[in-house]
Amino acid sequence: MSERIELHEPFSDAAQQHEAGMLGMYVFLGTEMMLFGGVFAVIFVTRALHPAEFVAASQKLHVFIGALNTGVLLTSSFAVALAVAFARAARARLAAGLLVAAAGLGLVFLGLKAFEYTLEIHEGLLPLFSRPANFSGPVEHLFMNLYLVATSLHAIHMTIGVVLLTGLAWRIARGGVPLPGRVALVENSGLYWHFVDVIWVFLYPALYLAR
Amino acid sequence: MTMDNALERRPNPDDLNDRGLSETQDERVSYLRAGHTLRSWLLTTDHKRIAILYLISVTLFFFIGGAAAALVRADLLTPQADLLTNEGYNRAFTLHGVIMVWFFLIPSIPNTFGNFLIPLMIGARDLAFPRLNLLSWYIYMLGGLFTVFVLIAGGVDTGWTFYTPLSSMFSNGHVVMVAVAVFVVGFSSILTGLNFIVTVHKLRAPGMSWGRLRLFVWAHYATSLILVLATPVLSVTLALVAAERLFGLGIFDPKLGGDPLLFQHLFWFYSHPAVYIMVLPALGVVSELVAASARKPVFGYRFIAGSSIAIAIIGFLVWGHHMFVAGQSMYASAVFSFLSLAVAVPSGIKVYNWTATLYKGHIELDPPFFFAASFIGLFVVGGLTGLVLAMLAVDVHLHDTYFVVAHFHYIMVGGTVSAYFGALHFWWPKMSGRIYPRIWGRLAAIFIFLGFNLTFFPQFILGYLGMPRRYHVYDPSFQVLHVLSSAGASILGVAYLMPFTYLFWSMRYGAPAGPNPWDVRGLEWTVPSPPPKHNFEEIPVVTGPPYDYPLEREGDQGEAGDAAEGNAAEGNAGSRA
Amino acid sequence: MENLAGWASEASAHAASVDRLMLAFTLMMVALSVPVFVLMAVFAVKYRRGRTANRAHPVNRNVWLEVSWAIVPFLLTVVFFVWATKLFADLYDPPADAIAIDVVAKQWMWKFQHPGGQREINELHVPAGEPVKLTMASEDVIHSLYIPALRLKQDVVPGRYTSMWFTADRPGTYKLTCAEFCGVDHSVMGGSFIVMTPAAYERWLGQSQVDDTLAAAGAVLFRERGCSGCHGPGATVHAPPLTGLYGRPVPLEGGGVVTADDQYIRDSILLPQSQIAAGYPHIMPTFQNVLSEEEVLQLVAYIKSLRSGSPEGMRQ
Amino acid sequence: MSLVRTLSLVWAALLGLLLLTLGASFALTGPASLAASLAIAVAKAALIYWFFMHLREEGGLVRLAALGVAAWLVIFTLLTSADYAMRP
Ligand code: HEA
Ligand code: HEA
Ligand code: HEC
Ligand code: CUA
Ligand SMILES: [Cu+2]
Repeated sequence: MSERIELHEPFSDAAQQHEAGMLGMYVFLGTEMMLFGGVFAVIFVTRALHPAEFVAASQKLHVFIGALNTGVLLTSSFAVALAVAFARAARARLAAGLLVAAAGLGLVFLGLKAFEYTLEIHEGLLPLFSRPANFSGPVEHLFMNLYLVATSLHAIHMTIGVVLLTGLAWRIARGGVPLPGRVALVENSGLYWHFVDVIWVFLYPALYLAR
Repeated sequence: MTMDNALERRPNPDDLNDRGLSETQDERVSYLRAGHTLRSWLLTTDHKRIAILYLISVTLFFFIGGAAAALVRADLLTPQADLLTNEGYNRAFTLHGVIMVWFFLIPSIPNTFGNFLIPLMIGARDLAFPRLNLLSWYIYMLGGLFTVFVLIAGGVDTGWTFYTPLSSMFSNGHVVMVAVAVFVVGFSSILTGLNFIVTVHKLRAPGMSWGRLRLFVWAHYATSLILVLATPVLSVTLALVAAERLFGLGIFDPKLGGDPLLFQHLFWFYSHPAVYIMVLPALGVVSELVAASARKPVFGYRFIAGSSIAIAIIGFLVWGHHMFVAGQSMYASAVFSFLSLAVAVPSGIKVYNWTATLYKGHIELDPPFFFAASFIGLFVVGGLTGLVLAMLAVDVHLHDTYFVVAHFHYIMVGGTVSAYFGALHFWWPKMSGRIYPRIWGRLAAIFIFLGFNLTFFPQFILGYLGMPRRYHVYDPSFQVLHVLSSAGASILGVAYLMPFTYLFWSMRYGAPAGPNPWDVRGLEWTVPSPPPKHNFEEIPVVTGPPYDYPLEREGDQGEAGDAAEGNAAEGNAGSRA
Repeated sequence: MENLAGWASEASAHAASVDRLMLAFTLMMVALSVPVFVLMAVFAVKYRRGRTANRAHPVNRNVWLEVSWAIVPFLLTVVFFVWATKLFADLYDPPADAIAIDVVAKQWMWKFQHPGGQREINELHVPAGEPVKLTMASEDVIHSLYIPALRLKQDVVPGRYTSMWFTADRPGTYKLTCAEFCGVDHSVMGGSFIVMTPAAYERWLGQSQVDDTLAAAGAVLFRERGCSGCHGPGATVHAPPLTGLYGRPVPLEGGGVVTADDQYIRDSILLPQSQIAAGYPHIMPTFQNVLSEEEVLQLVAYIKSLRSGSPEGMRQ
Repeated sequence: MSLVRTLSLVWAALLGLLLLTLGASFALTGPASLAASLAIAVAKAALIYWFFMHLREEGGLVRLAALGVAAWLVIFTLLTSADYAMRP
């Protein structure tokens, strides 16, 4: 299959190009990881400084909505993994369909998240949006600030991912992305999506499951 | 001898009036002439052209930052506040720091010389992701122009370190805007680092094993690791500061149970490794300059290469040495102090190995050698005084005094900026295809060295006497030393302008350089100067180690040896058995 | 140049030790660096290109040599590391009988309160030969109290107490400045550090206008701000008694024990929900925006004075 | 297609781990809870990286890149929390 891969400057063979692309993508995801790493460090330090209040604040989050959302994301990741497998096998329609499904699940995630935010607004727990806000103490306020920052940063990444996947699915369906010639595009978009999923896999216990 | 060769390559060697004025054959097909429109420059994906774009813009920012330094030094001539207001002074040194660090020093060597040379040195046609490379320049310019805009809009007054809660709650400068500018330029760093890593891993010419990489490439590889791993943390930290300022996030605010020191941890987790982003490429340059000046294989290639990686790794473990008196735990301080000593070991290896490289070399006192020598001298002083600062009880006294200012200017200005100029003088013939008058290069190096020491040596004394930094109203008893320092700065300013005159001159009037004007080894010296658009007609096959200068055996000495070696070096350097 | 005495002279034994350390370190730096400079110059001359010299058998690697010039300087610096760390650790170990002076920093001034209640701004008077411990708080941003003649500085961080102690032994007037950049007037946030003979210090204390000792001022606040309503003897609320609290281990709700030091008392007043004493309800309100740092320090002084059996702060 | 089978199994395992971490959070408290939830998150991430993100097909270099970043995050958080843990 490798003969059918399109080559770009300055690469001289397909294997080299594939490895370079893969390495580049992984390094890029590494930088994203360090970006979120800063947020995680802040979360851990806050927890270390105020263990009891942190746990109390965490318990006010909607842990089951969060769990549902984790399930949704994991499932979407599964769909993307399948899509890549089919794209490699040049089954374009199936791949496109799965990408659309994944993006749809991404939208479900964002919808649930928005629903959760509205609940929190009514409970007076969401900083900036709840008026009047109703925090039991400063650390709860701090916790909810962190929660908002972390989840919205994640949501921004999700949104980018949804746009990426839908656009890609559309182009595949229209035949704009010859498969498997440009399967790297599908792989890399997939990697991004999985990565955003992994971030959530850590955010969920760090924020919702502190006991 | 080599000069003559170069002269012969002129279009018409017999016409002595043709002092290199007309184009040579090589130049006609070079990357410089591949398209003359502005568009062909601004949309280029050729790593060499992007390097030139960076060279111009980075140097521009050096002078903007330098102008701010001139303002600072002028103000410090007198102990009272007469030139600038308190606020004006604070804005001046903040912008000096911000511009010099993020818009000059960090991109300086990697994005210009790294960009230009890495593909040439490893035998590739370009970087792995040429379009990303161009994007990186645009992002850099976006951040840079934004900073210039902030400068016009009134500036910031937090220091380049943006300590909270001053930056997040109390400052009345444009903190958010500068944070955005630095955030943006961070992505340029990240993209460059990513590109270098993938390029070095995947685009080496056949036979170019890791053990045959040039030390310059090793240094840039190590730098790229830091760029990629540290920069995102700065991005998120600045984003948090901006959010704190805009929405009262509270992470760094004790009133909500946050901790101001957490900012310092996040900031220095980036910024200490960042100082190695600033110095590692310079160390790589100097390794090249020393080997080239000695025309002898470097002493301890493996140790020098490995020490770059060691510096990159250990450099991540010492950030707490900026927080010894900040209220950090005493035990953490002790650990960070010890690790700071550890990071000196690989630096020491480099310095001593360079010295050993010169032993029994064939040293030509060219401008690059002068710059390399001043780098070594000033880096050693700067580095050793860094160790002074790593000593806990001493840092309690010296922290945030002019001693620190002197320490880092010795490394960053005396060190990296010297290396930057050294690289410019060494590779200028390759980049432009022309030779500049060497005597002027030597003079510039000497003036820079002298001006530099006059500027910054007095600051060590000031610092030990207790003069705090970021002070523009100071005790009159310090005035003498400050005046000396300002006097040095004016010499330095003029000395920095010198090279640009004769380098520009050489572009028109300099003799054509020929592929290997210094008579040294390395793949980049096997291609014409300036190199053609695609670097290599055919990807070279590497069969020998780097720096394979011929060694002398018993008996052949002096001139004879040199002449023999000169002939052997002709043309096929780097790819010989 | 005589003014320099305010900056550079050694006003304590610690300052002299730091200078000795610095001198020794400088000698080591010379030993490590001068060979490099000299050899480079010598080689540049001796092995000039085109000059006849014996260049036979140049080595291009020698692992033992390289390892030794990595290890030897490192071991040398480790000696200094031990020395410097020892000196540094002493700074964290104040003698128990040190005179406790409170420091509050704010943009852009230094405020000092002596235990007897004497206050001063931008000047700090201390007796020679007696240990002094400063407990420092900031009203706004990070500042740093720097007394060059003592070779000491310590950042003053909002939200917590930092401390610094010394025994100044040379009477005289020295400089005191702010070393951490703190905004517009950072460079003028300074004053004098005045070391006096113990007798002169006593006289100086006597001259100052004093309403109350620190602890007594705290006692007044304790009543005025309603603390005594809960913590006082007749209170109906279930709140812990504060007598004898200072220095005692306090079991916390949810496990864990902390020692009731200055920081703990401060946090109990400003962030009462953070560490709840085991067995008590979560009802104590925060005094975050009610009390100034100076008032909190007075309350802390008062609570410290409530040693079991001897409620000395109460007498008025 | 056996690849589909593998991926489905991984998906099932991920959902299983999700239930486990949810359960653990109710059963455990304090440091044990933190440790358990982190360990499970690491396990989930490892599954995703290994199977979904093709680490299992890639060479050592890409694996090293992924692991390296993880190691860096650990250094970063550990050394930072060291300060907090050791403050008096
Ligand atoms: C390019 C930039 C650069 C580099 C490379 C370094 C390198 C080092 N720095 Fe420096 N530093 C800065 C830029 C840099 N620094 C800046 C900008 C600040 C101030 C930031 C601010 O607050 O604004 C600072 C501040 C700073 C501090 C904090 C001071 C304070 O604020 O209180 C400390 C403390 O430990 C320190 C230590 C060191 C050490 C140990 C090294 C080592 O890496 C040096 C290693 C090199 C050598 C030691 C010399 C060569 C070796 C030999 C000749 C062999 C013999 C030596 C031995 C093995 C013992 N630096
Ligand atoms: C990274 C690189 C870098 C570089 C290259 C420089 C270069 C210089 N720096 Fe800079 N400096 C920093 C990084 C750098 N600095 C940082 C990070 C800080 C800390 C900021 C902070 O506290 O937040 C600092 C702080 C700093 C201070 C301390 C301010 C204070 O604490 O109050 C001083 C004071 O002397 C100073 C001086 C100089 C001088 C004289 C030069 C010279 O080398 C500059 C020479 C160049 C020129 C002079 C320009 C060329 C000439 C012209 C444009 C013509 C006009 C000039 C004249 C007529 C003189 N710098
Ligand atoms: C509404 C009642 C109330 C008021 C008013 C009040 N406290 Fe408290 N305080 C409590 C309770 C209940 C506790 C125990 C629970 C806890 O640790 O928060 C407590 C705990 C403390 C502690 C920690 C004691 C320990 O054993 O750990 C200190 C110190 C303290 N208070 C000081 C003060 C000061 C000073 C004031 C006034 C400025 C004040 N309190 C006002 C109710 C109050
Ligand atoms: Cu207060 Cu600087
Ligand atoms: Cu550092």
